[in-house]
Amino acid sequence: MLPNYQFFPVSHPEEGAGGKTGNWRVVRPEVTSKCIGCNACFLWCPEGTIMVKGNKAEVNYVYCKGCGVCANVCPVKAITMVSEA
Amino acid sequence: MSLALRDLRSKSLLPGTSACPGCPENMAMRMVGMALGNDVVMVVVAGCSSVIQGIGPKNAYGYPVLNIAFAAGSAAASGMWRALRQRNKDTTVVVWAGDGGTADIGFASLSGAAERNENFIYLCVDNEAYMNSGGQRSGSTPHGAVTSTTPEGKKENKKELLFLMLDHHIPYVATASVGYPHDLIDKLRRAKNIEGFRYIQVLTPDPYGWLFDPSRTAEVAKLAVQTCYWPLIEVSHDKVTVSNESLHCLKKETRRPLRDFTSLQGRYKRLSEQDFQELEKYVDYLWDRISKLMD
Amino acid sequence: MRSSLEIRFHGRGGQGVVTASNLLAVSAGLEGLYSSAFPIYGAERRGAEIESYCRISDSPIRETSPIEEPDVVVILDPTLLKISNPLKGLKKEGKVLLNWKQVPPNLSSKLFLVDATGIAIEHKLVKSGWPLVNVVMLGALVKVLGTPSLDSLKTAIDSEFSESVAELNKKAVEVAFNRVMEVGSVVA
Amino acid sequence: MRKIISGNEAVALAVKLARVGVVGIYPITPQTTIIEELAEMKLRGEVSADVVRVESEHSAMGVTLGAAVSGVRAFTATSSQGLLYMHEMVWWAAGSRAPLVMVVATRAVGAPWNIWNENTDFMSERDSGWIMAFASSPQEALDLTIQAFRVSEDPRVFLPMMVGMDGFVLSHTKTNVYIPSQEDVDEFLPPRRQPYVIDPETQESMGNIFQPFDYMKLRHSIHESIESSQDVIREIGREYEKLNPLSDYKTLNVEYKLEDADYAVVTMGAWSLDAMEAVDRLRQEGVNVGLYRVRYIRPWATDEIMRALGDKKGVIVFDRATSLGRGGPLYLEMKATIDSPVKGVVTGLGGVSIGKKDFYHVISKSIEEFRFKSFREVEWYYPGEVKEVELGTPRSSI
Repeated sequence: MLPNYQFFPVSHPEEGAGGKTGNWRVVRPEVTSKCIGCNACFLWCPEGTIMVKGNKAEVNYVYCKGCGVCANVCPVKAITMVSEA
Repeated sequence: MSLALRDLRSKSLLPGTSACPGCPENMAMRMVGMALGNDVVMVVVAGCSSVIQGIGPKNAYGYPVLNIAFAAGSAAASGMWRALRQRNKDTTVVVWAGDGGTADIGFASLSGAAERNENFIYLCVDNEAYMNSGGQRSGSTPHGAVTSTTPEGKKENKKELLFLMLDHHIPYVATASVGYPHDLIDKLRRAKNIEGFRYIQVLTPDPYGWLFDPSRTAEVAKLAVQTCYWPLIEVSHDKVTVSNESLHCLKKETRRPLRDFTSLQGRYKRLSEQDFQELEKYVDYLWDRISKLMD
Repeated sequence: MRSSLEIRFHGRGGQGVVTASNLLAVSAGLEGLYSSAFPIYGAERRGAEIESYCRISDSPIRETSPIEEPDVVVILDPTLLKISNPLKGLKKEGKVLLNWKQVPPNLSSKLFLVDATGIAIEHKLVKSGWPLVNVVMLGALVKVLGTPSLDSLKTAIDSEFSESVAELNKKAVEVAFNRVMEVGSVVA
Repeated sequence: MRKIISGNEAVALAVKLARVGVVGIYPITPQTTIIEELAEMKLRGEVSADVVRVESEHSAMGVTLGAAVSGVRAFTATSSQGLLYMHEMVWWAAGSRAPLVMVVATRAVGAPWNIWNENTDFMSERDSGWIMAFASSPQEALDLTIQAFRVSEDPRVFLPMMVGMDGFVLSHTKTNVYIPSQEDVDEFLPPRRQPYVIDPETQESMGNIFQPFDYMKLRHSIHESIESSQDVIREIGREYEKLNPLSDYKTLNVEYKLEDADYAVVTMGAWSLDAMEAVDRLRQEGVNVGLYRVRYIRPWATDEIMRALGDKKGVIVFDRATSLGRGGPLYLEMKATIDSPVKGVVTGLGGVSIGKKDFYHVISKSIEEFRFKSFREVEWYYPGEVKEVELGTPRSSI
């Protein structure tokens, strides 16, 4: 029974609150077969867009901003940054 | 101190945030989620994190957040945990603030809440300047760093929040770095089980303010620890512990050269030899005080 | 027609002038009367001149401003007569209750005297070297006013003080009630 | 139960009766005895509230807001510089749509230091999005504080509410106050309601960035809520009469001998009662004057005011507050509401005492001015000897 003029600036957890941030990317991380599934990329990814599934890292390109942290922290250099151009 | 992956699911941050690529604060936020689980509410003071959450009615943070004015974080959390306790909730209340909100404008309310030993975790994500408004100097900016308000390089030393908070006689004070997630996660988990005011300051190197390549965020965060610029230390009920990653800093001879840390960053581009020595003196002083704490 | 009383207290900071007017108001309230009490507000310090006010009425009190034309003036400290004019604005038929042993010169009014200081000392009502005359004066005042009753005053004292202090004060107000003397209109 | 208590004691009792959960307290004269009394009540075990002794007013509102959004009734009180220091959080509380209650014992604003009564501190928050009521007696301070929780927690409102009272004049005056029973207050105040709760169960967050359109929608919503609160306040006021049969809260504002009056006096707060004395006297002398007491600044009861004052030959508005350069805020509001001639009188600032004689003098003089259609829009009135002319702006002749 809330009157229709009521409006509260309440928000809820949802993916993409900052938009489809994959569009920000100019270089993309690509996981090669060297991946050992150690989870270093998962631990440090600032966006939560990289997950190890079945011993191999997978990137969520909808939101990955292409910062390259994953490639930098990978102990076996299994991630390469590839131009989106 | 190894953590299994199943322990590290994080619901604190959902992809598609408004953070800059390579954001260290997002790293820290995800680590908070890995450490504290789901029964958490947050107070976020003005700063990058006010923006990172994205645009309402969506929110990129997985925790319920009260966004609040710059200086009011500790006060709001003081009211919040009491309200939750009255409603018989065991929820962990976390204040999330930058170094400006901690060392400068929010310091009075932080100090007040600490003195009252309010029951919440205060997390300072320290990127050593007002990064959200374009990288202006804060009380937490180190000597020599160029910021948009100290184009000549800051002439004063970083405010020592670690020691200031220790002097509040609170049950838990710790420092951490996003370069060492396990260390941070362990500390957060220990803090969670302590009652009273808990203060954790996390170094979050900002690629855009410190001027380094964003892919190197974690690397710079590690170098800060390795060169002993940033200590990993914990004081829990007066018991002082220096993390393994920082033990080598206790002796001057075993420290990694500070240049390895500064040379990666554009903010030190104006660093004269004298400034550098000043910064080294600061590191010596820091570890002298920590050594004394351990006696 | 409303009937009402306006009483103005004069004393020094630290003498409990405000407590006196409050207690009088509470005593009147106990009898179903309307009353209000308030001091001249400020950052008064010990020894400084102080005024407080009490209005008592059989209908709701509307005035909130300080009393300029009192029916009764209560002076807790006779030395005030030398440094100011506590009688300013006193109504023509107004009464003065003074804490003193002797009749002061040049006091043109219907005057009542009570040696509250002596009574306070007799009853060991002394704090930091100062005799606590405020409550004692009220014993004399309710006699002068005719309302509220001495019993109501004692009940009010019970609500304000701890048991031991209340007992001393109740004895003292009874003594003051019996000892207060009308010395008649003294004309200069 | 009837007791002789001060305005501040009355407010503390209201907080107790409302079963408030968290109170953020910080001392400032003349509000301080409210929080001292609450701390005493806590010590005696009479209230279960968490009493948080914070380090500033900014934090007092921070604590209060934090508690309110996490699901309990919350209260704070302040005055003067304290309210100004809190200003940022006052706005934040309204934008957060947090139901909570604050009492402001009004006091002048520095510099220079002045601890005495003036309403400018309270009036300066009238754009902040709060519901704002102003008491004229310790009784009303108690009644309005209890009602404030109900108004603030009504889904048609969901806004913080501020109750003002004249510092010292009400806060420190002991007088007869009827105190409703705990049972009656419990029945009057329903369980806590609020628009959202910061709690892991709800997963709701408050206050991250919203787009310009949404931001404007929120401001509009607060505006509509304040407007709509008029009915809520009247409805709650009628219901409150069960708690205190002698009370009159059917309307937002209060009329006195206005119906047949040609001229009207407008006041707010404690001195309204002194002004009523003057009105009675003028009536006895055959002057056709009545009084209108503004109890609510927000909402602004436009319809009630137009009905009461719209046809008057002259309206004299007394302000114990200033909007410097424009006179008094109440005068400005009134002028924006009615077409009748309105004269503003600024007086009683910084503790200048104004009694029934002053009202009598200014009202009769002003009515003469209205009759000759030569009234000054804004007059600064000093009681006693001070000549206004001494403060007139010298006009340069060059």
